[in-house]
Amino acid sequence: MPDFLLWAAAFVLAMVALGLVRVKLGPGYADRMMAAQLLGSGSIAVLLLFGAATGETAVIDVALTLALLAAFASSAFVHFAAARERPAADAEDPG
Amino acid sequence: MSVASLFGLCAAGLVGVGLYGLIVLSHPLRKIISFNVMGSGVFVLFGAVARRGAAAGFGADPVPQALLITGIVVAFSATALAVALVVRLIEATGSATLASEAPPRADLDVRRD
Amino acid sequence: MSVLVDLFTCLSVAAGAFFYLAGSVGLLRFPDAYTRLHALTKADNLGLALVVLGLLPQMGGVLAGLKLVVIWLLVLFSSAAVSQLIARAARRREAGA
Amino acid sequence: MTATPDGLLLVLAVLVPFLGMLFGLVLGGRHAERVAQLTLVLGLGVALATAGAQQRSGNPLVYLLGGWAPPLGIALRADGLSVVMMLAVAVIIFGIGVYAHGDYSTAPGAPEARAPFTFWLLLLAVWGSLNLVFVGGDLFTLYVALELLTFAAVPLVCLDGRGETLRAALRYLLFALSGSVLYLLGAVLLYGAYGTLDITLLAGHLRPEPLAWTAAALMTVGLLAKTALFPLHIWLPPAHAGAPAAASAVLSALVIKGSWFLVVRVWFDVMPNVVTLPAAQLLAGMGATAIVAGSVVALRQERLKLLVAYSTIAQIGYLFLMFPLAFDAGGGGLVHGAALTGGLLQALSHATAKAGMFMAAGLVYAAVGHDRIVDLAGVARAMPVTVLAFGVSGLALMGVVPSGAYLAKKLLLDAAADSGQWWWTVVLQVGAAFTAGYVVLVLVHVLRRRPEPVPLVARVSRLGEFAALGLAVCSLALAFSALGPLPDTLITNPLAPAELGTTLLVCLGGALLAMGLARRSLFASAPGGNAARERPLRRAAVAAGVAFEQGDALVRRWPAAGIMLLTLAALFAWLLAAP
Amino acid sequence: MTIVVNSGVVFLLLALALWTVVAREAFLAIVGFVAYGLLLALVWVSLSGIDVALTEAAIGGGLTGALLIGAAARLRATETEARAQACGRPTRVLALVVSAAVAVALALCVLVLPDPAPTLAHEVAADIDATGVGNPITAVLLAFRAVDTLLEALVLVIALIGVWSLTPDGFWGGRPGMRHRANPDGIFGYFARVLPPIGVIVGIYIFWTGADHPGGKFQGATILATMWMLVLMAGLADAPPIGRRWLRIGLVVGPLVFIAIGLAGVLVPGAFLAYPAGFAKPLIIAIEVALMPTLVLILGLLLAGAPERGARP
Repeated sequence: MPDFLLWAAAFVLAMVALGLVRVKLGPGYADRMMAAQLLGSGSIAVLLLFGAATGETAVIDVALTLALLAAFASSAFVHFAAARERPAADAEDPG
Repeated sequence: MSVASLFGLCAAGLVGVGLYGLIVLSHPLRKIISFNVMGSGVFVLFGAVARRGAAAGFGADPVPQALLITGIVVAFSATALAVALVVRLIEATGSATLASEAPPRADLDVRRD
Repeated sequence: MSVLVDLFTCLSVAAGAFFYLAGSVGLLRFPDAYTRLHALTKADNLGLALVVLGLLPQMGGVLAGLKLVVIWLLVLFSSAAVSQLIARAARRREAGA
Repeated sequence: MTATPDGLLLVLAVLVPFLGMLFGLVLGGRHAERVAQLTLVLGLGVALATAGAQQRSGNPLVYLLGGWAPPLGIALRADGLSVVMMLAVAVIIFGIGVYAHGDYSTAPGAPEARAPFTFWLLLLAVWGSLNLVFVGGDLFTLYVALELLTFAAVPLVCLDGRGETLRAALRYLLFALSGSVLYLLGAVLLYGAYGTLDITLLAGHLRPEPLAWTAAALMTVGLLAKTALFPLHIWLPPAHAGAPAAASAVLSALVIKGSWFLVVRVWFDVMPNVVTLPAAQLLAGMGATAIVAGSVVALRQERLKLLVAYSTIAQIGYLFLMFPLAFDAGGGGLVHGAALTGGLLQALSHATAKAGMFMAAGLVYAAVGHDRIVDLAGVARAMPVTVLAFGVSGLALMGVVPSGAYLAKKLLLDAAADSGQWWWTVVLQVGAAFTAGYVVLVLVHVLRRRPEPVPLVARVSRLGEFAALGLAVCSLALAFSALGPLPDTLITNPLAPAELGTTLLVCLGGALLAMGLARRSLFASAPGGNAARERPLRRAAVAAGVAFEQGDALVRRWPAAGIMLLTLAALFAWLLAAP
Repeated sequence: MTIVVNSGVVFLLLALALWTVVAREAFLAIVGFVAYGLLLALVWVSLSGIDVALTEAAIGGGLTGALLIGAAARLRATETEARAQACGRPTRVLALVVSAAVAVALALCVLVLPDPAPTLAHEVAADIDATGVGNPITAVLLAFRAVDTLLEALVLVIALIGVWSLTPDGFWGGRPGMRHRANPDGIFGYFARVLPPIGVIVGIYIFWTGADHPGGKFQGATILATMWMLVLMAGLADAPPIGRRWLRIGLVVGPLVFIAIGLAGVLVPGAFLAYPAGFAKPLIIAIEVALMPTLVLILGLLLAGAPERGARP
């Protein structure tokens, strides 16, 4: 059983790596911001599988933290990346 | 190869990559990222050292792990200060270059005549 | 009993892994940003859902299972919101360009 | 390992400045300065008490934090080296506090202002971190202390918010961070090899082997990058010259001494039997290069503050000359002895004199509105106390007869003679001559008469002048340490013809160097007037000076500095492993 | 078997590290860096450092990533200039040689680390009962090496003073960062209203569980700080002016309580930062509770940056 879960973890990791190629290729920012998305859900799955395989239950807390912080980071990415696309009015207060 | 050695070697590579970036990249923000890569390499090395010290029922030596947490916080503080400086530098001068002074001029006396 | 549970876990996790594959392939092969976004978020959320579902019976207690579900909901919620934002940013960019 | 009775003083020495900073932060406004002043007095008291306690017991003071003994816990330890440094820092910070009252006070009822508020808090933070560097007994705690010091020092560089100082601050921060990561890397390797980070325990375990060599090399270059030893001084000149005077004094006199002190700690107390004579020679060789290059470039400067900043580079070089001299040829290791005492005394003299010098330069800048050296004629008449402070600081740095630096030089010369390393004698004397050179250069200009009085743009702060003079006199007064802890055979007769002759020779050499290298000919009455009459000798000297300047600009480019940092690490590792 | 996953992680980690260095744009480098931070969390799990993994997940992935991206969004114009100043090929080759030399030397060091490895695990195991906490990391951080944690809090305070010292002169006493004006009814506003309540619960949970299980004040505080920043970014609230009294008190309460409890230890068991027998755990928790507001405020404000506008909203 643990072996199977580890194989699954390795597989998902490989898929994440594969998806990162798209980030490299681009072309637009949207594609690149998807990286944060992919990494968020992918690395959480890997963590959970890895934790279940090694019997380390506290890994769930790490995954929980990761889920929250990845949500924060990716929204910050989109926020700032979108803000600089527009002529500054949205995010910056001139006064 | 044990997990600790594997990640120890990985850490050596990370330190090398970070050092290279720190030397050759010219934008200060990129230097800051490289500094973080290099710092995390050092941390992973410490983590590998901790893993090797697993004993007494602990999966790893707890002392280095505790130090790592402090180290990560210190590195974050450094990053925050550096980023604030870069932002302010660019607001103040419109440029992010670190190469500051003009090249040295030849001697005034000799050149004047 | 435990064999059945393990079998369920294996199947579910394998299905989850397959959806990650689908998501990544879609991300690589689809022609434009919107379809790629669509492929990625849908497939990955389903993948994570199946992985979580598969791991649920392997968890020792109720709290751990609850946390798993919360993780999935968090990812679901944030990816829904963030993919919306990404799509808007992409469209605004197109409109601007 | 057990605690000693007065060990709690060490905790207080670290806590008092930090508590002052916290209270200053919460009370805000002009209370920040009040709290800082109170803390200056309290901290000076703690430093005096610590020094007294250490003198009485004669042994290092030790305190076990939380009652946990190393290797699990952390010990604070203060030997003679630590208490002397603590005391000096307390005195200098006190002086700087007095000086800064003029620049950074907030009027009653005025709202909280950025520069004064942050200056006082950061001054206290620098102080607390330095005390921690001096008494820390654990390599990781010392790493945190170093980072505290850097984070407190960097904002001081750009306190006035001008673009060029922001750039200098960023350079400083990034280079210092690279240095501290290398230091941490070395500490990690030591933990991996020996399972402890406590200094005394490590000293017992350490063996000459690859891990220890690598760790030593990494820690050394990391600390050197923070100390700005030539050629790793990429950040120092713009940072020290651009900062406000009070901050420059803190940075130049104190902050670099923190990482210098750690080099001394690591070499003398952690790995005395791992370091080798060739490695020590390399360290001192870098020091010698620093003396020559720093001094020549200092002589070529047009601005007073840059001159003082480059002279700091030369003085830093001086501080590293003691390493090969402290080498015990018989035992094959570094020993605490006359050479170390000399080096320490050098550090104290430099710290006090340099603080005084930067303050004087700052006063000139504030009063005259510029610090172009050639245009300073008549300043001596306008602000005699300031010029006196500058002159006395200069004398103290040169090491003329009644000064701490003189004793230090004497100790090092004796050690050089004892160990048969005559070449360091030459370096020591040449260094003194160069120092004389730039002091003469400045004095010639400020003492020059001027038909009309100098227009002053601001009132000269009396308090500031006396603070600068006080610190300069302190540097001279370090000569009295000859009465105390130093061997009494050191100086039989300070007024013997040989001694006076050497001093005279050094001054003369300095004057010649200044004449040869200065950007503007010293005796030109009007700038640029007599260029056609340049002698060939002067032309050659100028060419050499320009070459040094260009070399300096080359090594201060970022990629070059980074590559040199790592190359030096490799060189140190090789020299440690070679014999 | 774990070696397969671990090798994959190592490969990806090195690839991402390289990416952050060679990427053409800062934005791409930061995407790579965030990915790198997430992977590091996996590394720490593999190295049996769950506490470190939590910290890395919070800091490496989230906080540092947000900090960098916020800066990169404002610095885009300067990138072309920086690219024009790129080093020449000889410099790059030299840099490559020396960095590779350091990496090789380190790798050799890793291979010659002594076996069996020296460790302090036995000492921790022997003394952990005296501290009353079950998590050995917490025992090290708040009992055996408590002074490091105190210094860590001071590092944060000083870094914040440093960031504040970069305020343009007219804005001292003003509010940090830009005013964010996202549409409160938009997706982002909705997101920023739903996520924080969950985040606060998770943050407090991670903090609370830290005494006996992996977790702790720092990780919890990071989560709370990011939730605060999310609310600010969505424009639902504004950052406080830096002169506010409550803010200043919040910034120092943690270190002051820490020092006060430490000094009380001088009187009763007889050493700074020592705890009387039987009171260790409550005192440790008191310190952690007091540190929470300080850490949340400082982490959030470090992310927000120096004040850039007046105190008026």
